[in-house]
Amino acid sequence: MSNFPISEIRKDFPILETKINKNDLVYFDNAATTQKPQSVIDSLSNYYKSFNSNIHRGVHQLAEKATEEFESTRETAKSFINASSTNEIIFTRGATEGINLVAASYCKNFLKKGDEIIISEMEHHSNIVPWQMVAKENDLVIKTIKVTGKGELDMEHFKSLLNENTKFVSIVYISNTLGTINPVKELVNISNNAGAKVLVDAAQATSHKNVDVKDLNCDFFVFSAHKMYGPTGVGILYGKEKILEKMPPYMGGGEMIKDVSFEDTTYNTLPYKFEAGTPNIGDVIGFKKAIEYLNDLGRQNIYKYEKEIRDHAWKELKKIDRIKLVGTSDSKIGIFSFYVEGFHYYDLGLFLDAKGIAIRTGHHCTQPLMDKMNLDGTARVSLAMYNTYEEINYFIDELKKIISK
Amino acid sequence: MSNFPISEIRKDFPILETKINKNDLVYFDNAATTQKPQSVIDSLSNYYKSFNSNIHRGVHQLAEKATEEFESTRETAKSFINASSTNEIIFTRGATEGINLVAASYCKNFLKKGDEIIISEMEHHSNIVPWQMVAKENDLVIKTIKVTGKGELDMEHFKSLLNENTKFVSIVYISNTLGTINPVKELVNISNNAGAKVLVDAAQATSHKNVDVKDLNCDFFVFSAHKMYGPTGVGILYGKEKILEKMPPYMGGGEMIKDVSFEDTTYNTLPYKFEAGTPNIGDVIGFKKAIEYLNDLGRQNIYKYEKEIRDHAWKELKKIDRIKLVGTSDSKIGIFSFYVEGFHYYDLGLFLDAKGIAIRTGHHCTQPLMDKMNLDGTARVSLAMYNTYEEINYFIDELKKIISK
Amino acid sequence: MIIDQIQEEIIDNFNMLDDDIEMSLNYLMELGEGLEPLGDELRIDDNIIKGCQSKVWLSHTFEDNKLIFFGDSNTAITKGLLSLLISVFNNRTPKEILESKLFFINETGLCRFIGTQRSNGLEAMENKFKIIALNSLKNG
Amino acid sequence: MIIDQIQEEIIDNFNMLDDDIEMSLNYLMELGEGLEPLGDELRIDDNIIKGCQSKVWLSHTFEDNKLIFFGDSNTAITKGLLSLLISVFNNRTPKEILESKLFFINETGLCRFIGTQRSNGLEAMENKFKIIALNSLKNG
Ligand SMILES: Cc1ncc(COP(=O)(O)O)c(C=O)c1O
Ligand SMILES: Cc1ncc(COP(=O)(O)O)c(C=O)c1O
Repeated sequence: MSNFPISEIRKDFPILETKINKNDLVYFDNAATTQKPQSVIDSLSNYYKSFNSNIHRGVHQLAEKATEEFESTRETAKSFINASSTNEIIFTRGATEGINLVAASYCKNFLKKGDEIIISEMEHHSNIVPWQMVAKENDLVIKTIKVTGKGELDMEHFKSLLNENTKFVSIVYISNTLGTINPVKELVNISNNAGAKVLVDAAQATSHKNVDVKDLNCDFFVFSAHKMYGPTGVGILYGKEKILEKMPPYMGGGEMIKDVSFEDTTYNTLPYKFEAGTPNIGDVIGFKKAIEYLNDLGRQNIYKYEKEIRDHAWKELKKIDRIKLVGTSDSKIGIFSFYVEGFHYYDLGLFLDAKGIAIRTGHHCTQPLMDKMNLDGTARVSLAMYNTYEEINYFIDELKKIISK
Repeated sequence: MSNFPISEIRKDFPILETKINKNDLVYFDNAATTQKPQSVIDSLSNYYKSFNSNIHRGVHQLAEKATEEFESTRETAKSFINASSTNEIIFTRGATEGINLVAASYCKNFLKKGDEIIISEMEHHSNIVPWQMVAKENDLVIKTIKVTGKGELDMEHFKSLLNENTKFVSIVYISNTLGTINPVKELVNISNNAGAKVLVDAAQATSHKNVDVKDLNCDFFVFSAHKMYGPTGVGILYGKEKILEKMPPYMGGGEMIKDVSFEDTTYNTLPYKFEAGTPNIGDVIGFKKAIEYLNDLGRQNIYKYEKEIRDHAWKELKKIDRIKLVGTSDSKIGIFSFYVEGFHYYDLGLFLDAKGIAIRTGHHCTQPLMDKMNLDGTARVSLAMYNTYEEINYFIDELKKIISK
Repeated sequence: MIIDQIQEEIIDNFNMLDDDIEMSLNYLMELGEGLEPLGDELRIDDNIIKGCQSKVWLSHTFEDNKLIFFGDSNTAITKGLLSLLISVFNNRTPKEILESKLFFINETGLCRFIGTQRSNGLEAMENKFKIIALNSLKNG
Repeated sequence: MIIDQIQEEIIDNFNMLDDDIEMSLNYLMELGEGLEPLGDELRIDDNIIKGCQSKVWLSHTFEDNKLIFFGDSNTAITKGLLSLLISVFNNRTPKEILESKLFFINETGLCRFIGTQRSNGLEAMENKFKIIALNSLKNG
């Protein structure tokens, strides 16, 4: 066992002391959203108690301080994903908005009728529907990479989809349903060679592993704060500066302009061009604390510990005959989708909840993947760094009892 | 003097105890953003400490509770603006996103080349640029209602702009630069008779006066939580259900779909159709407390008190010869834009800040209005319900001292 | 009114479970198991109750001015809930059903673990019963 | 190096103001008033420093390998800041200017009330001085 400071970490997350039906909360719904450390919660209160103000263009000291803190999250996020410049860090509401922004704005300037976009069968709806919408409007074609029985991308199939019309590839880094870590670096390389730009949906990646946009060499990269111990309502779109510069703005409003007149409006420079209106200042400031929390622990250490508990959970789940696991790639994080023959996942979720164990059930916003697997849903356990061996053992015991009902 | 419980109210806002350069903070930048009562701040902490979870589609109790609280803000907001149904309440990041959503989505289905949109010279950039963007893309024409010397809409000019091509009117309820309360009800009536839909930008209205979308009979109505004592990062778009139903979605993603497949995606019902991705759950929940705070005090009482301090400030400002007020309509709230001949507003802002008085300086995101008035900016004092006579007197004294430097 | 009496009984039964959620779930599961499964010929789209997260079918016969219901679901807990609704409405006249008010769901707190989204499912179920009653009234 | 000496002097002066922001503002205003206003013929677009919130103009002459600066601004505080920069760079050779490092701004904490947005303005000012120096070096 590693010497990961698990008991100190658990103390940092006040919600973990909650009781559900007299049982300790076992929170295994981390792929939906993670819990927040005290430092994040405190930074929100502190912002509103001591320096809440609208940012930019302010002469007074609250505005100064708020602007400074807001922009310092941008710096922190830049280093966190190893971007080249803060001009490449756009604040959004979350991964979904980031993908919509790219789909709408990039397509407008760079894609034309008949061009092809590649996604995969394992995408989250947020990485499907925005492309369907722009495809419909602009007569683009969407192709989908097949997923293998183990829940991996079929790379040969991917290569066979590429052709001179392929202009964009948008792919999930880690599947929220299968847990599979996709070979994104390879994918970017192949796509770029074929002349296509690549967006990486890293919603499930940033809390579990080191991420490095320079190393991946991707063109766009999106993620959400709430899935990495930060507040709801904030996310980041990273884009290569050269590309972002050529893209038209997505929304119009305050902040994103340089000069407005009824005759001629000029847009602001990056990153502000893409940040119309008053941003989510409080949560952006709180987000910094979440990144710092991850940095302080060290993402390598987190990855190592999570792999240990993942291996343990996997081993135990495999022992239960009636459990059918969906997504069995060796390259995966602690996300386990499964079903039990003769026991509906929804009932399972309710019975586990009665024991204090929070899991998610349903299609996990990946209906096409479910269709492909001939399922209408699964039960999903998704682990985070504050989960423990004890919690896993308790869950396995209760799971066995329930399915023998 | 009214018996408005001003000293209790001030105790509810912890930031008001801040010292700036050894002076008490006098926060007169409320049109940019308001401060937050303890109940709002506490509800954010409480959410993250005790029931943070992703909403909808969840079987466990945290998800239940979070969903319930999230949806109950929708109920509260519905009553607050007197909408007919929660289907008409769409959560956005703020007023800006609401306007962008309507501009993009409504235009797609209902406007065609040559159609005309009317805005006014006193609009905030957020109610100009989105229209310019869709106008450019769809060959629409934007016309602007003139503003009079007193800072009021020239209603005769407005009427003269209407014709059979006028399809949309988007107008600010209360000007963030002038403080003018526009005759929105009349405007809606005239516009509807001319066959045009109307969006009301109520960003500056909801904290100062009673608002009633049924009474106004407007088609759309947008506002931001952060300008009405709520958290940053949330706002509401109200739209008449019949119209919203016919509008295509703005963003694609989780939550906003009913069924997704690569062949055919069907969208969710209202209001979810317009809420793609994980929403800003924490702040939506906190927003409810802000509305409740306003409801508890009574908006009529707030209006009355604010009118008293507005009148006082106005009277005192008028006494200072060198102060030139911009926006002198009788129908106005406590927003005072002014300049001092021979004293740049920027210097003024800095000197006031040294005395703890926070005001805003610049164009206030209304450059076309500034151009019209031949100004490049003003100093702006904007009052809220927690401001006092004493603060106003202190400000007036310091202002006099500074401009006599 | 017998519909109300049955509801009171249900409330009493759940009260005895003393807010123990697990017991309530077990009890619901048992109740559901008591429902005769529907044959494939009745598990048809026409009988599906729209608006539920899981699949719920409801079929009926109408004789001597009384409605008899048959239902099924692909999830055990929902089936249990459906069986409660059936026990309330079974053997009643369309008029009785239309005039009834369901109060046991809120009073048992069953909605608690039925889900915020799910409660619409319960509404959908109740509506389906009433629509069937209405149609029977018209046609009968 | 004389540029550093002048910066040290500025730091000493502001230290005497003991962190009193109002006094600092008054002092800056006074310094700004000491700058000879530019005539209209020099308040031209070519002399504007881009990137400042307020309008700032900078002009110069180059004689005996030394640069003399003239500047103005439409706001008093910015003019004060500009006058500090001018006092640091005035009468120096292009080489001296190009090799110098500005440290007084951070050490005085002047950036505090110059504004987060504004600090880019200061950078823009510094850059303008150095570009003038560079051009003089090339042409001189
Ligand atoms: C009149 C008006 N409209 C729109 C907005 C935009 O609001 P937000 O920045 O919260 O989206 C503002 C706020 O600055 C405003 O004052
Ligand atoms: C893989 C993946 N992509 C995208 C998203 C969308 O993220 P958000 O809802 O925060 O916008 C999610 C979250 O559900 C996800 O798991």
